[in-house]
Amino acid sequence: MSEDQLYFFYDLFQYLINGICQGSIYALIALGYTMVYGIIKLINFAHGEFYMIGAFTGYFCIRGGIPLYFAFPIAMLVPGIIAVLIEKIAYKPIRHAGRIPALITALGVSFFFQYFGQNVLGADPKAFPEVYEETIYNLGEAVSISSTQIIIIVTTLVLMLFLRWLVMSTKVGKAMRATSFNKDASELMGIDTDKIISFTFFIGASMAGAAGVLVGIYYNTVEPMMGLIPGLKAFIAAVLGGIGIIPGAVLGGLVLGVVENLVVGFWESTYRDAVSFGILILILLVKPTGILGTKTKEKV
Amino acid sequence: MEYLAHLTLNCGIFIILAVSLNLINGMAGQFSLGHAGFWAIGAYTGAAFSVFSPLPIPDWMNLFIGCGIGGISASIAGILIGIPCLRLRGDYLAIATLGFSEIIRLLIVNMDVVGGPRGFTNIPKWANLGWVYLWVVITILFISNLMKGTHGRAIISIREDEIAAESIGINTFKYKLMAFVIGSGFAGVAGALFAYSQQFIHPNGFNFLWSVIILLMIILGGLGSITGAVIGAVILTLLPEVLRLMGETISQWRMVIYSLLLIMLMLWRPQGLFGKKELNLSALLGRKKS
Amino acid sequence: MSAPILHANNITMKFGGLVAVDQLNLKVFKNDLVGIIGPNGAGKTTVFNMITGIYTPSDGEIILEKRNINTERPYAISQLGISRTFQNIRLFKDLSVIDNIRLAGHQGLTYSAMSSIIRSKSFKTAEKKLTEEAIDLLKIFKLENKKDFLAKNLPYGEQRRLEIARALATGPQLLLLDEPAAGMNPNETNELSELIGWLRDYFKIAILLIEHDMGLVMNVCERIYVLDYGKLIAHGTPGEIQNNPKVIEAYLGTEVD
Amino acid sequence: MTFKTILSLLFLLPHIAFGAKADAKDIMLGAVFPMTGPIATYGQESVNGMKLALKRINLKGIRGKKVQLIVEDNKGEPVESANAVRKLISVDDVYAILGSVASSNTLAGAPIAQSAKVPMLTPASTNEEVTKMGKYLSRTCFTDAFQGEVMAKFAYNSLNKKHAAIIVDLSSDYSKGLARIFKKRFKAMGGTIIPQDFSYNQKDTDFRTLLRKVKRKKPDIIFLPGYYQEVGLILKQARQIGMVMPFIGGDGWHSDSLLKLAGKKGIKNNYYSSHFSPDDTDPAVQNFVKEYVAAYGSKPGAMAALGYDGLMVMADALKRATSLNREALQKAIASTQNFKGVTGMITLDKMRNARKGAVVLETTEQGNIFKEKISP
Repeated sequence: MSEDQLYFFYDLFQYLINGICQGSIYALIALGYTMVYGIIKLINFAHGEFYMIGAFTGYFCIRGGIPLYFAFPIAMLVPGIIAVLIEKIAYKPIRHAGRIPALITALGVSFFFQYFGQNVLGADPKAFPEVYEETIYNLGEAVSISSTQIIIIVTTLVLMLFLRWLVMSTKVGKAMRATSFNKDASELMGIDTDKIISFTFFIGASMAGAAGVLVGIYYNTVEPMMGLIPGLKAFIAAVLGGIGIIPGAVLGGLVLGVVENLVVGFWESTYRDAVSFGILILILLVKPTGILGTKTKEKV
Repeated sequence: MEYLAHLTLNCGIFIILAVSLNLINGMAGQFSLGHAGFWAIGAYTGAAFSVFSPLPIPDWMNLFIGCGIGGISASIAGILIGIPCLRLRGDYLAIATLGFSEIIRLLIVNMDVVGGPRGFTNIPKWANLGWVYLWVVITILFISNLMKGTHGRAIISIREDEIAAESIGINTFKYKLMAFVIGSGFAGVAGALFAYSQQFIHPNGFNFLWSVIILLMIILGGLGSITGAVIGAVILTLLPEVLRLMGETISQWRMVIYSLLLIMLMLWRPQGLFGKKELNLSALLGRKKS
Repeated sequence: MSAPILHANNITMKFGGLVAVDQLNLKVFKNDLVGIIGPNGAGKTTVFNMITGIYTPSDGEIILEKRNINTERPYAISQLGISRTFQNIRLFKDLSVIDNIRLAGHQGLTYSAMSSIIRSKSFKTAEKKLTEEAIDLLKIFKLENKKDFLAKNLPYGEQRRLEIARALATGPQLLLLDEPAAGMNPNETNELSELIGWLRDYFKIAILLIEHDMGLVMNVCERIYVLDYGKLIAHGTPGEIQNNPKVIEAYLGTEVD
Repeated sequence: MTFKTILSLLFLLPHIAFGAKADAKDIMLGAVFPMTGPIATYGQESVNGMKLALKRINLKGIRGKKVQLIVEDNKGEPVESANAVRKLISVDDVYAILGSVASSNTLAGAPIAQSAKVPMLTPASTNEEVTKMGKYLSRTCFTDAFQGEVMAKFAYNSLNKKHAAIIVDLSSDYSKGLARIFKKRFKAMGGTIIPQDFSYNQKDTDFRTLLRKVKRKKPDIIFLPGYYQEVGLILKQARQIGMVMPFIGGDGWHSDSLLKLAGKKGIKNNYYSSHFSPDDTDPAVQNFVKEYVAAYGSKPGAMAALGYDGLMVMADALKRATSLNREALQKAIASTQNFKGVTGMITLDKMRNARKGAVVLETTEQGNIFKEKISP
């Protein structure tokens, strides 16, 4: 193998690591998207903002001297609670008005947090405080992985497995699945679907909050508009993997992250977003149910 | 009063945008979140014509040719985007159109001929209040007359019940595409008029936020109502300027006020101020009598 | 006997692992009045959905006057002369009664979108004719007094009638009625069964209907197909069906009890 | 009901618009700056500088009158800028307008000021196009071309680096302009540039893959003409993956946040060109710094100094104008010669661009260190 060929593989490997890491972030946000969509068929546009709220909660906690292992759960809790409140105030009253008003409300909530954040916190990016000394591990000659990258990938895997366990093996998970399958029937079976929906929002927003803190540490910056693009990307990831399917969200996130980094690595940064949106449109046209989705037909 | 004249002109441009989006969202029931993309295409092609190859004829003739070019280019884009996307439903369509309009914007940013990220400068001032409102009248007449014929009814039937529409022989895809192409075409005309009145356009002036603001206009007025779209456009064009006149603090909170307004409107009247009804003077007078 | 206008030749519909309709053979002749019966979930509506193009059969072929229409879109099939109503009424709820009918008259119109925009003469004459025809049709269904009502404001029975009127306004040669008597009281059902026979003769069309009301089916239909679990278990005149042991076992038997 | 409300609102509008008319005895000037939105810090700092200048000007007044400055927020958006310029001209009837920061904002307002023949002076927009919009457009800062040249000279002569890579922010014309000139000058002097294009977009956060690509080409210096939001992250991530060569850039780097974003490792050994350094020993500069600190509690940045100089040049032109009207004022602005500002000697050339020197600063953990001054 010539040196160029060898380096091609080094590069490829490094881009894959970077991509998996970025994809993990998308995946964490996509999990919430997918769960909320699964249960009330709402594309919660405001989901990216829970990620932003999580990042800022982490930022203020750590600046206030709270150690990371406390700040992290707090940063999951706060967006979770806010999400539940938002669901009660804005989404629940119009749950029966159809999908479009719900989607518009979600847009409104998203804008509210973005601009409220800009006015209160300022639009300029804040530097996330350094929480630990980063270590770089060299894998062979020209490939490296940082401690933060490892933490991100591991956290994502752990949270995904936790969610899968929660949904598949617990009582509340069973109720979630039942509600998602048929809300009215679940109510007749004695499931408090309002509670289940709130719980789903809580879990989804907590995942986004976790992603927010990880991103704060990884990229070192937080700002009020930070949720917009990752929110859209996570949505693409959720659709890509099959919306409503938990492993699908993770798969979609990873695929998207890797593809984006390959585009940047072997092509041009400029085309990255265009490629992402292109993937979205392609998947919607070719297989709208996503990679892991199964076909359903509208009942006539 | 130049400032008020210009605000009135801006109202006209947004009326065209709102009425044309209303055809897609309100009448055909196809939830598009990409109107700013077609607006941008009209603005940039119209501007390119005016800067690179204006004809040696009076300005107002050039204006009409420019608006035609903007409108037709946007329609063509509407066909190209509509054919794949209109097979999607509801929220999926919304996201796909959003994606396309962002791709359009990214393409413009990367085109140095039209100024790229700097913006497109030196556009002649061809548009004035009169020409803009002539186009407003053309747009409203075009769309409201269309809605009174069988093509318009077919478009509405898609919103009402797509499966039933198909069952009585309506090629729903064709009429969706018709609504989408006409709507995007008028957005393109609005783009060209915008370029000829602002004399400077910038890709960021056509981002996702603007698609949402135009959507907000028609939702405020009531999806499916042309008069509602007109009133929604006027209110939301004037509101930021009124807020500006009210002082710095309120102006600063403009977007927050907007978003709260949107949420409250959905909670209070998800069908908008006028619902699907058209407002007319006699009905107003009649209501006063009773 | 002449060739059938509609021939469903061994059609099968599978959803995932579930076989909703299994190798069904069905023929409808000119001026025919045919019923499909069967217990819930027997696949009756699925047959309608295949014939009208909402589903594409997994296997077999649907032939309309010597032409395979398996993959045609629903609107095209409607234009070829098959029109239908729905089990759970699908009117254009926010449109007026007359607009519901005028929409269905859409196929007869030839003016372009441009002529409606400039309000040309051809537009005006065509619209006038369309409105007159719509009112004539509404008179048949005793709905002309309510022509400006919104469809959603009609009582249930009238909504059913309006949907049939709308289906007829497309000028079909074959009309599919999906449980037309559902939710009607005995009086209304009686009126309906008379109306169905009369419509067949007046418009010179064939009618294929799904119905749970045995009285209506036995009364009106000349031939009956019986489905159970997607399979055809019997076919014949009302008299033959009533005495068919398989049918009694699968369907009538349980009802007679 | 609703109709009535709308009607009354429409009638109310002109009332509000005409109601707040200022004292006619004062000289009215307008300012269009981003006070909110993503680049609000630039606008706020500029206005702080201008307010300081205003205080100084009004100690004596001009032509026996006081100067009033009406600040309009453009939110950093082109369309809002155009609206603000329009409002200042037709509602407030200002003599001249100062603004704005981002070149796209200034360019949006420029045709309106030009066609109304209202002098528009930008203290901070460096894009070449701005002053080409017409003879009522001028600027008191240097242009992108000059910055690109300064950094090419600095890299080649002062740092003695010969093999450069360029990373461009493709969503910014400013960045593309600087890159173009740098490439030309650096090559002309004898340096080599890695031919491949490296680029990113604003709001990007992950540069690891991009930087990896750059690293593989082994440049000994990297020209990074971006804004501090992304530059900070790039510096940090570059050091993390073991890139040790210096990064250099333009005035877009200027911000207190740069150090925080880049971190201690990231900030070291980088340089950028700017309009102003508070460490400049010039007594005029030190005096300005002292006043600024007294008023706002922090050291002034480049934007503050530029805003200050912009208004001071305007005041100087108001004094020199043959009579108090817009045409005479514009003539006076265009003929500004050797005006001693805190950002250097300001002389407007034929194209109404300021010719003045730039400072090069080194970024360190303790703050920026003044390296050298490069004159045109």
